[in-house]
Amino acid sequence: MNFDDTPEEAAFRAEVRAWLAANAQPRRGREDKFGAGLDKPQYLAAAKAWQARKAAAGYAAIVMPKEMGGFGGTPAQQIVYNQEEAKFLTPDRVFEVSLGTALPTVAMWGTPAQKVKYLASAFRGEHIWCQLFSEPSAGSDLGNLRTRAARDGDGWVINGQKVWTSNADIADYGILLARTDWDQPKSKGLTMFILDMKAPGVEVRPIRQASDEYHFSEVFFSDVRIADADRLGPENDGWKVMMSALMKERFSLGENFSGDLYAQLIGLAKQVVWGERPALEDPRVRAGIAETYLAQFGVELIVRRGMSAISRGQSPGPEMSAVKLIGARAFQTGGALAIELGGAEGLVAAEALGAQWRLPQLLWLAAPGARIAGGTDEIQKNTIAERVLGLPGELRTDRDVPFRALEG
Amino acid sequence: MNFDDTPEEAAFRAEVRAWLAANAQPRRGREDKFGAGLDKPQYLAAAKAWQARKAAAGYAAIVMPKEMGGFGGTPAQQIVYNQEEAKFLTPDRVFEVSLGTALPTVAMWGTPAQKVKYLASAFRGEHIWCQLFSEPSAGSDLGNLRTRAARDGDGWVINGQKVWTSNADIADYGILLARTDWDQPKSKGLTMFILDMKAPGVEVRPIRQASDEYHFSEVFFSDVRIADADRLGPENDGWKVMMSALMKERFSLGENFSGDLYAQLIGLAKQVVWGERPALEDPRVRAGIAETYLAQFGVELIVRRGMSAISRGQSPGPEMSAVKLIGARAFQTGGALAIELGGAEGLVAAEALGAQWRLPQLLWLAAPGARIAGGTDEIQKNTIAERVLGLPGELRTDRDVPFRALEG
Amino acid sequence: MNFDFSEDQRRLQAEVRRVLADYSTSPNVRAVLEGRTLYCAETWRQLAALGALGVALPEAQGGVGLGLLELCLVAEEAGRALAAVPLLSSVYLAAEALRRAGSPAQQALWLPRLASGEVIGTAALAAAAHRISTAPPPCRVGDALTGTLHALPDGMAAEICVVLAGGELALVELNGPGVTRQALSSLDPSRPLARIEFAAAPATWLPGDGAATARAVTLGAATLLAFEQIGGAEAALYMARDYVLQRRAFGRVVGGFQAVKHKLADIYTKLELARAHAYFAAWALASDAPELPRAAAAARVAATAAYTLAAEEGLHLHGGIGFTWEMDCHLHLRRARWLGQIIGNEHLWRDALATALIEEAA
Amino acid sequence: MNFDFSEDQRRLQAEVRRVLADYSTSPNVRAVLEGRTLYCAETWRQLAALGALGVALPEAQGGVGLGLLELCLVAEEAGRALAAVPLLSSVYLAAEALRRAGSPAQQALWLPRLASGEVIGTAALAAAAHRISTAPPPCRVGDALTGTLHALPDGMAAEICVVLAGGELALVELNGPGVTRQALSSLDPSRPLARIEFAAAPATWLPGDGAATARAVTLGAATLLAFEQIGGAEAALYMARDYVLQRRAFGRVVGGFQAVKHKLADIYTKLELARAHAYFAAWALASDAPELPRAAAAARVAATAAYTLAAEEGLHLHGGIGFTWEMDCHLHLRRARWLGQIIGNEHLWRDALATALIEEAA
Repeated sequence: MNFDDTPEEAAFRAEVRAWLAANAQPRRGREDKFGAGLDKPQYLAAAKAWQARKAAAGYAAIVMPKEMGGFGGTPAQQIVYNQEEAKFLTPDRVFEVSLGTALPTVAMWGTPAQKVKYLASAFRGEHIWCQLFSEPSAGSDLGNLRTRAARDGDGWVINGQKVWTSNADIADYGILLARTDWDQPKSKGLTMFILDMKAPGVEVRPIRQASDEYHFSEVFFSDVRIADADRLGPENDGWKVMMSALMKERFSLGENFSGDLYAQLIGLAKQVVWGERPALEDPRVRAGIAETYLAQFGVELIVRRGMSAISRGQSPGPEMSAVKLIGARAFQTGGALAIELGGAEGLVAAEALGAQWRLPQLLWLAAPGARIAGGTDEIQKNTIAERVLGLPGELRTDRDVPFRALEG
Repeated sequence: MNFDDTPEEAAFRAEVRAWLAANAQPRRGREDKFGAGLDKPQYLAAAKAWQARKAAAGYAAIVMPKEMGGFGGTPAQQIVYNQEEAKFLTPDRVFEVSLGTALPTVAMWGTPAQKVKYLASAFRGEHIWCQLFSEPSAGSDLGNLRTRAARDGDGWVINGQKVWTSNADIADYGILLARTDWDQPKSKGLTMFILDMKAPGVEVRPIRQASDEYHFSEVFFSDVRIADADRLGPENDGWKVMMSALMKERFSLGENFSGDLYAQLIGLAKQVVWGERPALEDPRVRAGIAETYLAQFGVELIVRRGMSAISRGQSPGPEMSAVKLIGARAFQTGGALAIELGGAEGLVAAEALGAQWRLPQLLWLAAPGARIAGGTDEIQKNTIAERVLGLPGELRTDRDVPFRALEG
Repeated sequence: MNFDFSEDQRRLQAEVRRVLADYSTSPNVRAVLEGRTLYCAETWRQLAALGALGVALPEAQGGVGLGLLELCLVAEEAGRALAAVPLLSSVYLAAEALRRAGSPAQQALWLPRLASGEVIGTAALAAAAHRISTAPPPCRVGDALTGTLHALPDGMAAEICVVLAGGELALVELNGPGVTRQALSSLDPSRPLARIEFAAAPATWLPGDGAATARAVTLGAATLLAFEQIGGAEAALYMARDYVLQRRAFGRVVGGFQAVKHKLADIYTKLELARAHAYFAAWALASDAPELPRAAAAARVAATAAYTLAAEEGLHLHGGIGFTWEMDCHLHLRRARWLGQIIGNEHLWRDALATALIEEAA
Repeated sequence: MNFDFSEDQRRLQAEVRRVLADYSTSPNVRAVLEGRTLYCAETWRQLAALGALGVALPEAQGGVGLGLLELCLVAEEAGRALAAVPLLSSVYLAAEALRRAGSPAQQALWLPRLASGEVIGTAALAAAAHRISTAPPPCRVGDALTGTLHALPDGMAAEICVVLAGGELALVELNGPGVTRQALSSLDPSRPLARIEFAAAPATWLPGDGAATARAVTLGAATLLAFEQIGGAEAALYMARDYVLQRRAFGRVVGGFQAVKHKLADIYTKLELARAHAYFAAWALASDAPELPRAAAAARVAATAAYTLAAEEGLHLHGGIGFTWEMDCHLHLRRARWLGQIIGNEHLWRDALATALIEEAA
């Protein structure tokens, strides 16, 4: 049991570290961000420039084969790179979907022509990708989706709507799951496509979240044409293509759900007075800090166990569902504790209260979303119960019925 | 909004109080018990003598009509009587099932001959009754019971097994639910009987509980004969008879789940030292005491709301399920807090630690049983969800199938 | 025994509910949420017209001459309707302080105008037990008041403020000299806050033991807020219940999944517990019972827990749509947090409950 | 990075598991539970024969010369098997104290016999933070020891006891003069306790800073107990899982009900969290890392929470049968409580975790 690099990992880490030091700014604090002060187009341009530089060094797609424009490296090298990059200021969220799920899916299912056309340029940051799966009537139950792809000559015509699409507003392409056969059962008649987001008939509307942020969009399709050459994977086999995309997504969860909210709470509780003493001396506050640490550092440790499995050539499985359950809940309870610390004053928004209150307040407001997005708490628990503990699946009456018969 | 008696209630209360003062010992403390120092047969004799005296005064069956040997009173009078009796030392548990569920069921469903034969003598305490419903394979799912009652000439022959029967070891009679038609669906082919517990072929085996107490028994039937005159209610309508018995039971829950554990915790936390101060000064201990109060006094308040409804001539409904959920959980968490108070010393059993630790330790040990007996937490939540909130029932595949086809 | 509200009281409640359903609509609440107005004036006028603002004030002072039990039911309905009005500040705190301890002149001057809703009041009746800012609290200098109030509810909308300063209660006109106000954005923007600085602000002083009055009014406010909280919790519960009964997934109504059913049953259970304690506190408040300190604290803690759970899990049960700005789920989330902290958070009140229990046991 | 045990360590663990499955059977555990014996001697002998008792002791002192990581896995298996043996007392506490700080003579005299299981030790290494009894704790008088230990684990079975007295560590022979022992019934009778009175009991004293040694040994014991707890929690989880997969109600396997599935998923989640922290503590313990105070406290708190939940809800998932004496569910319930309090309850350790975090942040 150790946290040490193998000699190969250590060599790779040194190489990456040297490259990052020469090409990026070190992160100095929690509030230090890439592209601070830039407006959105400037930020995007800076992000793309960064991605191009990263690709030139070979780090844009470490586990991809060299012939696809990747580095031909190992998952362990990807982890080492991510650990080192986290110490520097690099763009958030912009390429997460591209590199994390969309492009690996293209790499896995795409035709040679698709790979040539899409991969290398996207690794270089020339194009941003998004992922068009969820719909208003298809959240937890993705198999219920109703976006229609109808054959039309040599191509397809898309009509329908997606929702909760990250980066739809900045994306050049998306992988789109649509229903192509209404006479098959719900998860069978689906097909995956590559969509040009600039195609006529695609309309993107940002969603205002309960937290007053805008991280997602609705995307509407009116007679959008897609050539059959942009079908991704076999016709009516889209469910399998989607599952492989979601598998890629799972492991990246950990990074989103660890954190240092407990350390922020320590800082706040030092400044706040309860009775006549610092709140940090109150056993209830201390217990809350300890529980936040247990959750957040626990998530990090569970992820490290997963990384160790990757290093051994295994792949982490459905037990990663625990990460999201623990981490999202910690945002909610830890964020609430931060707000409670100040009594009535704690209700004042951070803009008037002080910058150190911003992140805890934001975590509290965003937590309900974190408990829903990417699989609700209930979906995670079902996954653990069924796929880890071997308990029976839910009773289903809709599994083998033609989708057409389920409608209405 | 008030807690005052109506003039009629006040008059009845005065009457009851005077009678109790003349006939029973006032309760002086938590550990003060009826029949302290008596062995089991002596205790039983004393309990029966008390019940005879109570019946002679008319208080044994207050809401029963006079012609059945009751008092012809109102539910509100029953509540007043119970409140007053609680201030005196009277037997625990012995007549709870008799008066609370078995005899009211006989009164509701019995033939004139059954009422004459069984009611008045039981009110006088000459006979004790029990309730034979649950089976090893029929707990939450009572409709799954397999005890067989087969027609045999003018009577019935019973074979099978019951479990979790309170008072089976001291009971003279029981109401017994058995399957009489295996070709009907599970809850349809059942019939209720009156069983003479002394009949040949009835065997009672006490159950040793996880808490090392013996409050229940298993009861086995080998070719036990019951005359058709002792059938209670129509053949194959036993489910309805049972439901009316369980409805009677519901309201008595409150009394079992309120309590003063919070006050006991205050007493203990005064004596225990945390660091160099009384544990009672620790905010975590205080929070635990407050939560225990919220649960236990909350149960009492919910019951008082139910009693007010009774006074208005309404009857409390499925919302009483909340009482058991709250109260049983409070035993578990409040009992655990008591044990935690003392650190390692808190692990010493009360016999060596001191009498004031006995009840909290017992509550903690008994709590898992309280969360199961009389409807598990999950059954209570289903009841609330379906019958109060109007949510759909569980998917069932066994409801309309002949029971015979479900077996195996 | 009748541990419940009377039929007359229930009729009054139904009337308030009907009016709030018409006026305290989501668009009207959102006008405050989005900062376009300091409170929902139309809702306020309608409540005043119903007599709801002065329901517990004597008729001689412009009130309706009913009592605190009726005010509890007004509060429950305000909570249910997410009413964006200064009930806490003006009615539960300022008017109650003046009703209990104002001089005849103070009462005659202000109570009728508070009852009619023409004047909005607010109050700061306790030294903050939990403090972030260090500027010193208000204290008496001669007849004037000097010091700072952080996070005063409705501080921008109010004309008068009752302030506990060194064991005495001051009444200050907020539009008068020596008062500086700064609007503060709030985590529930539909219930705005302000920072107030008094620099030798002229004050009139309420007669009698100000600390005792402040304590009594605070216990009353805890009880009344508990009713707002159970109203809000019930609204969030049934909003979620209705949603899961129409939303389908995996070929079934979502409300049929046991995890969903049990979550709603948990919310219901916490709500019934809070309701029982709130009713007991209402009884203790209306009958001036010695149990009030424990009853009010218990109601406050149980109601805070119930509304927090109902708001968090009610949103969650809506899934993605619940996390959009357009749905009212986050209004409950924000309001539950605001109501749960504005006169002291649940830790404070839970400890107050323990103190009351220990004192009763002694 | 390999944040996991090695294959060799896993093989050792499997061997211990196999042996415990054979010897630490329910009837053998129940022999202790029912008071017929002070510990399960056959299990103890088998563990000794495997080298499990001396796995972390040097070969020169009769040990196996492996380390604390291996001892963590022994602990996990002991917890899984509900082993009714004095591992905590004799191995995690007494032997560890002597290994770390015993004089050469003390080590030579006792460690080989502790490693072989021939002698059982116990220890009291901290002044009780939570105290019921008032009799004064042991203190040094000349070279002897006087004072009382309440609730000492395995106090009747042990021959020697290491005691922290005024910053020094005493080693006392419990069969010697000046020692009175009284068996105490325990809420987990399979892990018995005793009250010990020292009246000028002869002691030998361990060299060095006794308080520092006691702290280090206690952090190690917290880590090792965390492994016992996760072993127990995993056993309780899978026992419940297996039961609900065979029990039927309402025409279905009970394990198919979503409330049951989610409860088991909750237990699993808490267990995985505890396991992650326990592994981290094992790493910190074995590598003498500065993170040990936080890592051990975190493991202890997370493991106590996991085992408590698994034991309580594991019993509950069995329904009525789980509440019978014959089923082993209550053995887990009792053991979870015992393990969770014996070296300080979760409140103590949660606060210790906060202290460590605050110190690291400073």
